[in-house]
Amino acid sequence: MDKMQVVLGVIGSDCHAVGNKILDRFFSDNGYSVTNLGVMVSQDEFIDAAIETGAEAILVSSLYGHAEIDCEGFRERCIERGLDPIVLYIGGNLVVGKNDRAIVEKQFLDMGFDRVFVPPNTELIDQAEILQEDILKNRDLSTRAI
Amino acid sequence: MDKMQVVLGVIGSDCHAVGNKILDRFFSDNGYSVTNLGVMVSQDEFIDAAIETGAEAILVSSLYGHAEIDCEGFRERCIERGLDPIVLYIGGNLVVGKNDRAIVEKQFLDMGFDRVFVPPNTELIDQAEILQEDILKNRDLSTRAI
Amino acid sequence: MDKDIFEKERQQVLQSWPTGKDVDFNEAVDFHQNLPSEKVFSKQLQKALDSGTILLQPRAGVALVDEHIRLLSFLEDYADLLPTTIDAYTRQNRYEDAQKGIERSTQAQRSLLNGFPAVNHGVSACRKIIESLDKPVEVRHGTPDARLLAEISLAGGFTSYEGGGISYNIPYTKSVPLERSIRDWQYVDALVGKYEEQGCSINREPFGPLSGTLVPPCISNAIAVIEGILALEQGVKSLTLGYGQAGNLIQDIAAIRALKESATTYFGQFGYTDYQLSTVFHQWMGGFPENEAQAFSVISWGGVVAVMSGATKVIVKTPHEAMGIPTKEANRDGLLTTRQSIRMVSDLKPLALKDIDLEQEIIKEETKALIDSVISLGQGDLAKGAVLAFKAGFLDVPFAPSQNNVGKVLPIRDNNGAVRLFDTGNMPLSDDIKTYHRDRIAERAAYERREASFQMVIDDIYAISKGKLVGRPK
Amino acid sequence: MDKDIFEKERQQVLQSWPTGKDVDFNEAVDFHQNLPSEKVFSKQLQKALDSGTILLQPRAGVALVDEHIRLLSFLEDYADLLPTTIDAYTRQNRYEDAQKGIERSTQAQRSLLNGFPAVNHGVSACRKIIESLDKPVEVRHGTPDARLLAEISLAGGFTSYEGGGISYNIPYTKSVPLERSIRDWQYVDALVGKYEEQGCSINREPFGPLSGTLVPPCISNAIAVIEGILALEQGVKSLTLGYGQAGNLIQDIAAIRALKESATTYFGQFGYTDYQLSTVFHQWMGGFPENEAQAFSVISWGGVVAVMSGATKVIVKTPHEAMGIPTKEANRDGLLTTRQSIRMVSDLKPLALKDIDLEQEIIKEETKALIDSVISLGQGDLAKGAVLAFKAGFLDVPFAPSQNNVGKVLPIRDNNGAVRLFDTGNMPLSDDIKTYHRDRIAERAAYERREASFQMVIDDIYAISKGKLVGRPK
Ligand code: B12
Ligand code: B12
Repeated sequence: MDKMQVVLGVIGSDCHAVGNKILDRFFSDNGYSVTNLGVMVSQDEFIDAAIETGAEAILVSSLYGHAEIDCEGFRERCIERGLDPIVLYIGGNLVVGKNDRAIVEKQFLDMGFDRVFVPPNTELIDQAEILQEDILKNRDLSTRAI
Repeated sequence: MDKMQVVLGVIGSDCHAVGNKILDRFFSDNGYSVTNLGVMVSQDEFIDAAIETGAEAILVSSLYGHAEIDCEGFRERCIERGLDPIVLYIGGNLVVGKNDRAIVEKQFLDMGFDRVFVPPNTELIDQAEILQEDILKNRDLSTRAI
Repeated sequence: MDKDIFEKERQQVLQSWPTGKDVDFNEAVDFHQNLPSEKVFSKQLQKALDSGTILLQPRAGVALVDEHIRLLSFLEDYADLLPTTIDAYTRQNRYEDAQKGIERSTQAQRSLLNGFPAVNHGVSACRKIIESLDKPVEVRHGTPDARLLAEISLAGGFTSYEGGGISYNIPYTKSVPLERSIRDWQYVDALVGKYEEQGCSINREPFGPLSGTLVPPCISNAIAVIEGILALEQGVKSLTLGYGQAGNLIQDIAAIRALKESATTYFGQFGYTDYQLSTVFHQWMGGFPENEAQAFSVISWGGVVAVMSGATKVIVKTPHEAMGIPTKEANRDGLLTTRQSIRMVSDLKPLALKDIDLEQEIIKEETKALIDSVISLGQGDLAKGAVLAFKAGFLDVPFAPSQNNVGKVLPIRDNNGAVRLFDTGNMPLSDDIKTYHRDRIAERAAYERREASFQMVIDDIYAISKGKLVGRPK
Repeated sequence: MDKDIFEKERQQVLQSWPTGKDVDFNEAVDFHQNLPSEKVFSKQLQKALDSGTILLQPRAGVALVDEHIRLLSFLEDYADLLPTTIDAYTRQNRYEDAQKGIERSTQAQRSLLNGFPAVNHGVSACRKIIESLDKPVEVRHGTPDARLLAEISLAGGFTSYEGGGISYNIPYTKSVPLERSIRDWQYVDALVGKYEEQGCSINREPFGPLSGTLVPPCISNAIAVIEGILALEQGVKSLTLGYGQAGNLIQDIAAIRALKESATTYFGQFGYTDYQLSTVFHQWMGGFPENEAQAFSVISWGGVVAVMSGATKVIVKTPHEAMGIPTKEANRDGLLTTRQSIRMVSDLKPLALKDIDLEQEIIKEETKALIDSVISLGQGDLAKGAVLAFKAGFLDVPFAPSQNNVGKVLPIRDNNGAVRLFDTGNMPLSDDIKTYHRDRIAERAAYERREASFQMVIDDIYAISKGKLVGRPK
């Protein structure tokens, strides 16, 4: 079976590079073909890369607190540009300040992300399997839709 | 004017001696004649000493958390033994645990103490003046009562 | 202690409160022998000694058995060694008052006692504690006559017992005669020896910090060594000698190093070779800052210095220290902070500083002067010597409440924050040493442009709680 | 920088966003000249340098002016120096996005920006900040093109400005060419020089910690010294060079000592004598533990090491670090913990350890190799040399996002926790030095019975946040 294609990057004006390098390594080591856009990636750059590589998931990081603004309309934009279905994950320190994890999770789920990883829920353990399941679920859906 | 007589001590089975030594010094330096009973003083020992020295105030410390039990009925006992009026102060870490200061204060005021000094309200600043006022108020009361 | 006398006395002790009758020595030996090594104090200490790591232990105790077990089960995940801190009534053998405390606590649904009343709860309650936990548990208290408490808690399966005839008298009581508490602690040590004879290892820990307030290291080290010998004399085999952080890094490291060396020297001099020696570093035992963020700093610095000193275990404070007995969460937080500090510095090499060596030599010399004076006063009988030394003020603990204590010695910090002797009282120190202390304090006085005085002592007492080490003016 | 070119460029800069037009240099000079010395950064630094004390500074910035003033007024009681941390849109000159952030924050009644958008708010808002406070305020950011921000904030009365052409490019951007950011920072330094010519003292602080993640001291020290010289060249007079805590006590102390010495040597070599040099120690800049009790330990240890290193100021973290921008209370708590730590160790004598001296010599030698390579690449032109050095990988910052950065260098901790070079990349270090690093890492690998590898690097990255310094297995 071919490796699943995913796009990885840090959204907006965010320069936090360390977690990104580790995520790249983690997903690559766990069976994915990772296109890593690095830091400071715009919505359209994510989408361009996903289209180009035929990615089935976009893994967004945001550490610096501006994810609320940077991610506005991301899911809609994906659909608009024909990425539907596509798995959308986001992780990091999404909003400004120390906030209740459940509230933040809900906020980003409502924005259309499939999964939200905020501390203390950011340790990399079984994300690779979960991602596989989510991608397979999407494939299944697409097949049925056809 | 003669120095006002006060009795000082740490109530119950409490062995905390450091604050007691400092209180002795503080009130002595600030114009009082202090009878210091040291640590591990029972209610009756306080009262005996107050009667013996003609003290107008009893300054109770309790650091170890058992003041609720040790001070039960202290005011009543004073009255019973003829110490009326007498200024009753208490200070220290009165109950077990870190508690809301206001609640603890009220609890000991209700038990008949005239003033309650619990952290963060234990720094020695104007306690000497306050005590003088309270003693004078009592004298005033006694005079009027006559 | 003579065996017959001891056994006779045992019968009286066990009858002094109803729960005493449940003590069955042989059955207790069985229980101890079947304890897995994870639950045996001395075995965990040995592992730490062998690997050069440091073990964390909190203080904790509440009035009711199930509550107490819940508390320790919660703390077990964060600590290496567990405590059972005994309430202050039990410490004074006031079991009726303790009973009142238990009843009131049951009613109020919160602990009105500042510790666990082990005597009132009895042997089976102690067993329940030991059985509910996977780590070794120590009895921590402050009891001048701790004979019944020892009988019950050791039969209950505790594998370590804190205290000593001096260290649980001078800071903890007002009028208990020293001869009596030393005698009663010989009983405790003999009881431990009796267990040791049966192959049940019970660790003993003299209480190092004493009044917890500006205690010069030589005083606490001398008393620790003396109590160590008194324990060895009765058959104790596993000893943990303690020291309370004084605040100056150099002095604190030197003190623990000196403590080990002085102990080894004197234990040898008294003919003991077959014992296990470990050390315990107590995080700052004096008045704490009320602010929790500041308290965290004091705690974590204590963790750092504990590691640097090379102690075998560290007793951990909590961010609630200045305010009251900690909640279990505050207790956990103290452990977490300490663990983080410890693990951040434990890979450092031991500090090879001349200043530490110098300080260590001074402490050892002073300690020797004190111990030798006790030996000579007692004409070889250390128990007798200790009593006479306190009478004479040769041993003298600052700020202690006991009437056995002359109370002439006054400490003041020097300009680097080390605790020095402002007034050496009657302690038999050499003129050189006295001059050394005087000079160090004079240096500070000059720097602060004021005379050394009792006000300076008071300033030093408050200093840490006011956010600094040295109580400087302004 | 040529004065005419500078002045011409100024006109463009000031027109790049509407608020630029409010900058009036002469009026600003007046304002600065009338600032009381308590509000002037370099004067407070001088006091600290003279008295050997250390100053505390937090990070803080929110979207709205009044909120921001409330925040700083609150922190003022606990800090010695104040910050104004700029939001990440402003740092990228995305003033429209910043404007959106301001509007959204006004609606939401909470800050949706991670800092204070000073350009959008303009000169008079900055003045309001300075006038509302009694302590000096610095602009802290991460802006590769910080010309307009400098114009507005300095005219607004700020007396210190963080950043540099390298240190605000390599860790903070992806694709801004290094020649451009260095050039734009020459402008900033020239602007500061222009103020200095009028007798207005503006402190400049290159950003020491870079990526904040296992940066070997020689790399950050070399860049700090180079940015220092670049600033002096443009007329800057007050310089604070920075270093981010790496975690090993010995190495951290050595790094700050080495930084001072390397700077003094090279500043002299480049002919500068008339400047004020201070140092700043950043508490741990890498990933923090999420647990606040553990975070307190990291913070307070940072305070301790800051003092021991002899730095002039310390930048303070907060117990919220791992989670998000701190509340004002969390920020205060970080300051309180740090202050307590500092005041508990500040009376200690500087540690006289051979290991520190050795480490210091190594760092200086490595730093010299790096700086000399820059000088020789640039044939005396440091700006040019730095650009070429990054291209060649002679300068290389671990974990930096910038495309200017070769990114071959990989650090790993040694067995004592000091940061060593696992891969020296293209850095022109001597064979002796390379061997030294290799040996230290081999020592650890042997101890851990595993090969040094990228996994070890990852383990070290996570270590502090997982409660330890060295990322050992298990
Ligand atoms: C040093 C110390 C000890 C030493 C005491 C040595 C000695 N003999 O003095 C030792 C180690 C022996 C000890 C033992 C115990 N301690 Co203790 N100890 C402390 C500690 C750390 C400092 C006390 C101190 O000396 N402070 C400095 C002096 C100057 O301050 P102070 O005592 O508070 O007194 C001042 C004020 O309170 C005020 N004040 C006091 N009384 C009055 C009265 C009036 C009228 C006024 C105006 C003011 C006033 O003025 C005083 C002078 O400034 C405190 C915690 C803390 N504060 O940080 C715990 C603390 C008091 N101890 C405590 C406990 C529980 C005990 C023990 C029972 C052991 C245990 N279970 O942990 C035993 C006591 C046994 C017994 N029989 O009493 C608890 C009390 C808990 C509670 N109330 O909820 C505390 C708060 C620690 C804690 N958080 O658990 N302790
Ligand atoms: C190092 C660091 C920096 C360095 C970054 C260097 C670099 N270029 O990488 C420097 C000093 C330059 C920096 C700058 C800034 N930083 Co910063 N920084 C940190 C710090 C201390 C560590 C980040 C880190 O590297 N962690 C280690 C890595 C391994 O963990 P990670 O980044 O969290 O990533 C992991 C997880 O989040 C998760 N994850 C992340 N994304 C995703 C996605 C998916 C799909 C999954 C499954 C998992 C996942 O997996 C990753 C790998 O384990 C954090 C605080 C902290 N965490 O302790 C602040 C922090 C992230 N920074 C912060 C801020 C605000 C900034 C600044 C804006 C300055 C400021 N105002 O303070 C600037 C950013 C400017 C910009 N343009 O972006 C804030 C964010 C605040 C918020 N969200 O409320 C933080 C939280 C600090 C704080 N509490 O204020 N920072």
